[in-house]
Amino acid sequence: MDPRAIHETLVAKFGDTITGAFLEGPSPFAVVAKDAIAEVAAFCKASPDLAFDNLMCLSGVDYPKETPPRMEVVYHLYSYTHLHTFALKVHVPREGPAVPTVEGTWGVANWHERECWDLFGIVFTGHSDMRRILLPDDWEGHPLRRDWQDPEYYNGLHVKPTVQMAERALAGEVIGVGPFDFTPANRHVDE
Amino acid sequence: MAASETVVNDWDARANDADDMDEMVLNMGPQHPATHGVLRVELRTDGEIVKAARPHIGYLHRCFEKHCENVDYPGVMPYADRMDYCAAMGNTLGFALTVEKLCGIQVSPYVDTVRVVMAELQRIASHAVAVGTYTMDIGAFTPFLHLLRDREKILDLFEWTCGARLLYNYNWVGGVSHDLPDGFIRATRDLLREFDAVTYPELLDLIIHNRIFVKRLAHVGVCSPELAISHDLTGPNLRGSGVARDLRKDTPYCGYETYDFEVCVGQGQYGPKGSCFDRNWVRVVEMRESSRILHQALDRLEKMEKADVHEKVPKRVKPPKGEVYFRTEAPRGQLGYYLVSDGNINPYRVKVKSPCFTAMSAFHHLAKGMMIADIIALIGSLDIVLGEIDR
Amino acid sequence: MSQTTGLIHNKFGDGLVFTSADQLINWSRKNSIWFMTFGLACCAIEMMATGGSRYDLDRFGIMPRGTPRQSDLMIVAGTVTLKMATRIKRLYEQMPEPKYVLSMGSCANNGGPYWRYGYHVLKGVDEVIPVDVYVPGCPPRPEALLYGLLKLQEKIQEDRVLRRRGATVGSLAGARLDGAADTPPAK
Amino acid sequence: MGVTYELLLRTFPALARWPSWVVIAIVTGLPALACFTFMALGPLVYVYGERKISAFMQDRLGPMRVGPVGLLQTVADTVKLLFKEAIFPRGVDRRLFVLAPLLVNVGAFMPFVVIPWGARLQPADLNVGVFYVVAIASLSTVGLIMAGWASNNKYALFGAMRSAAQIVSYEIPAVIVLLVPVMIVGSLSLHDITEAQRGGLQSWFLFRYFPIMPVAFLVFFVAGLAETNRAPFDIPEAESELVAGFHTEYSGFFFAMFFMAEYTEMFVFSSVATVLFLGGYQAPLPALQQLGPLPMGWFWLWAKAWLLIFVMMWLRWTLPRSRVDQLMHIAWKVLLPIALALVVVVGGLILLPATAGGFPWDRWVGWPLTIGLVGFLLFVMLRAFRWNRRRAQELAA
Repeated sequence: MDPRAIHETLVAKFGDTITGAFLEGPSPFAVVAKDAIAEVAAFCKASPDLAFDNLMCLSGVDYPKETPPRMEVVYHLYSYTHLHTFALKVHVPREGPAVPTVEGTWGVANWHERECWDLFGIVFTGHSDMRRILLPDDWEGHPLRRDWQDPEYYNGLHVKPTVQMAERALAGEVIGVGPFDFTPANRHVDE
Repeated sequence: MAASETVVNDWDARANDADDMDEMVLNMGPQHPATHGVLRVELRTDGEIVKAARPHIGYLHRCFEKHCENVDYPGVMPYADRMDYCAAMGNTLGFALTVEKLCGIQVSPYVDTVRVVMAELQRIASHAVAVGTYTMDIGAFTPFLHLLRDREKILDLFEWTCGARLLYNYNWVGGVSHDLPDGFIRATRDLLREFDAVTYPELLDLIIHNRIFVKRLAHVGVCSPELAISHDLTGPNLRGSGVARDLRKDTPYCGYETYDFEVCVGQGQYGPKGSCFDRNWVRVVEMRESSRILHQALDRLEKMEKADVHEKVPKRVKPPKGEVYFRTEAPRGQLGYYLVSDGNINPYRVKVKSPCFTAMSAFHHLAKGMMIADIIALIGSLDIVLGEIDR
Repeated sequence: MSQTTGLIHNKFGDGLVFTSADQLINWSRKNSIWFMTFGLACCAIEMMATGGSRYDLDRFGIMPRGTPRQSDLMIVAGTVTLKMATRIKRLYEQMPEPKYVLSMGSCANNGGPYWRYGYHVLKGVDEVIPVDVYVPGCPPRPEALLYGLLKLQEKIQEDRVLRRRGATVGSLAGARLDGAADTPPAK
Repeated sequence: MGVTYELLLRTFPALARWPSWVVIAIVTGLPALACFTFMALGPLVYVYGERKISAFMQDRLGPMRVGPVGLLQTVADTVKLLFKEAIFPRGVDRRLFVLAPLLVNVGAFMPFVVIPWGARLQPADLNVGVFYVVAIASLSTVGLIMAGWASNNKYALFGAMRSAAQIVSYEIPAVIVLLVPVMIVGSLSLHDITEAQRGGLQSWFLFRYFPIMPVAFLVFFVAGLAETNRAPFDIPEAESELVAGFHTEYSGFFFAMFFMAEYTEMFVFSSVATVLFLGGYQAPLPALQQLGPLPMGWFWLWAKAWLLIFVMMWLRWTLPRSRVDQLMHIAWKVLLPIALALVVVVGGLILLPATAGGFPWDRWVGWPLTIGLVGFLLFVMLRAFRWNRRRAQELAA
């Protein structure tokens, strides 16, 4: 089925919750209201002529400069029976973003959503195991948001790369402050 | 409307279970000879039987997507190489095709064939590493070194062409970095003749049909096709479960539709379909298919006259505003790139869907009820590379 | 290298007996380096290739060992991330003396290609553990790693185990051998 | 005991006047010292052999730089391990932690008492020889468990539990199959068993009762492999699963002692197998038994033991590792029934006068079988060599 027909079936089924669509371009997509994504996902998988039984990729995108500034969660779907693809988008506010989970429909969403929470801060309500997946558990902030600033230290280790780091090291300043206060001792001369 | 059933998290449910007090949490730490890189698996075991498993990743998270936002398009290639460092050609090919699709560049047939030759050689080398480390996990050390020795010959070809052994920065947007040196075709033919005559049969006898190897793998880690599709296992992991889906056949790119090769699917010779044995067996047979493709590609290259490989490479890669999601069949599965461009020289957002990341998401389902030795067999059969999982 | 001092450690003068005793100990330590399989990223694949049949490490008596307890060299092969830094620190402490560290690849040396935008990448493993030999390259060729190991063997050969620690700096540091290298030239 | 006493008396007649306890101390001390040096220096040869053989199989060179052909490699390893720091982790039960390697080594060293190196060259000819060897060999299991438990490490505990289960369950088929040669000879003493196999290759027990005894030898060999944690059954120190099994927490010289114990146990097992099935110090041809005045029995025992050790190394580097439950399955459901059947069959055959010493056609089985086996091995090596040369020429062309 081509993207236009898929869009029609979705609009016929859900009416106004499908707020927008962009069907030209290499990857056509439809925008879905935030709260209806779980039902739309379940329908996409269950209906025989759509049969999107595979969530190819779930990605978060941050658009701070759009008006109003928003973040997006993009679901790329694929069907192993009809071999056609389609994409769903959900617009989320940049402060306190929350999207219902689609983990029940596609098992892989569990990890994709955890990564989206880890790097963008988008909470997925109803998720079975909402933890950080890539970054350490005591990490503050979500790095892939556009307003991210590298912290100076992460428990004693340098994070922010400053050009002057090399000069400071040559000048003999102690590099690893904090619990890892460990200047590489010169092995042969230690008296 | 089909209500999506709520997924219960078996680790926490079991953690506060009163009667399971005799279980022990065993920590297979990030530094473990068997795990392919820095994967930490927490196992809740009752004696030898694993009741629940919880993988921890992120020990090799190198912020690929952050680099993509700050570096221009040709600059992303070296970082893409370093994602799946066992199959660097596959990654850069995927990204190059994605950007070409967005910019609307169509590469000459000569460059397409060169890319196919390089991709298939890389597939044989990557599967050699995968099967090799897998036999080392199960205990046989010599086959691993034999496969490494044969892989060195392929690395020589890569080094002869583009100067690097492991990470090549070979596929550029719109072309390739170096043309094939003359004599490359003859050297590849020698390699393939030796591969078909010696390496492949020896691989089958010494490893695949080895009694102990079969007994260790045939009934272990059986993954049903539904679970595979729902958890987005792709490539050899999916074909091992019997689903005959290969991107080179379904949505062909780089002229793959003109080569005849067949998609190898798990037969379930020694046990249920979709076991660790089948996934590994599919990888080995796929090496054979890759050499068939290479034979046809080399015949084609000999008849084709050499075109300039930098012909379609734009001076400054500035794709129009828009987004695209494009998938290629990397040795470990479907490698997808979601590229959002806002018209200037560095990409606005690149999201990589790595096949090993989604393969690991099914780990805790398959790991329930296994013995510890089988956990190692399962990790090996999923053939994960941590650089690609953590990006 | 030897932070903890034993009973007979660095206690003797430079006599004939102790110098030759040191030679024997250093010769044995040099020729049987057991490194801990600690592959992190792409450099791990090159380390495996170096241990393979073509660039055989076993020729030098260098053998991989699984646990930190039985290994005396830690090859940090690959990118060290912040989440991994604590583990590396703990593993380093578990290794028995005398222990050496070879930082393989530019990621381990100073963060490598991930220095500028890698928020999760440690800018060089020497922030966490003392490093003996740095092998540049991304990934370094097996020959480069072998050369690094030979340099490490040279360094081990010059270690002073029984003899008191003098002021001479190893030839590696390019210092003049007459021992005047440590005192900065008087202005 | 007798031999050393006579030798000493002949060279040093004043010995007779010394107090008896001094004489006993010397006479027992010398063989013990000889066996201990053999045990201490043995691993130097085995480790070098294993690394070279595995290198040969893996198409690489193996230790080359340390000494002429890498011969000093294991010397360097041992000296380094001597000067390595031996770490005692905090939560470790110190006494057990130190005692474990000693116990394992004792279990590996004690069987040397009964190994016959020659007709009269045997530290002590116990008439319960075979029984003694089996009893002492299981002592090292206690050492392994102690090591696993004392090092307060989950992996070590797993390794210890697995090794205990494995060794115990493989001892039973090994002990039962031991009865077969003992029944034929009628005595437990290793000396008598070897004497019964006098008279060249065809009289070795491997070729007696032809189709039955090779099976007994195979069962004993497989059970021995498991007992020394080697080859396809090296589960306790499975690198990939348990990091390093029960000696995860050991470093420095304690680890070297485990290494030494493992290789000594391998030698002990293969020498016992040689005595029971391959005719101990009996030469293949009676003429080769003596080299002029010098008895060559010890050389033959050592050569056959080394042949078995080579086969163990060969298996280790080619076969993958089997899982714990498959290992138990082989022990209880495969080896044990075969061992019991063998004992019953051979027990019956011995009673019949016609087949007391073996089947009548046994005499013509020995040499043809060995020649056929050696011929086949040479043929395979020749074919591989010729094939390699052809491949090299092909690539060169």
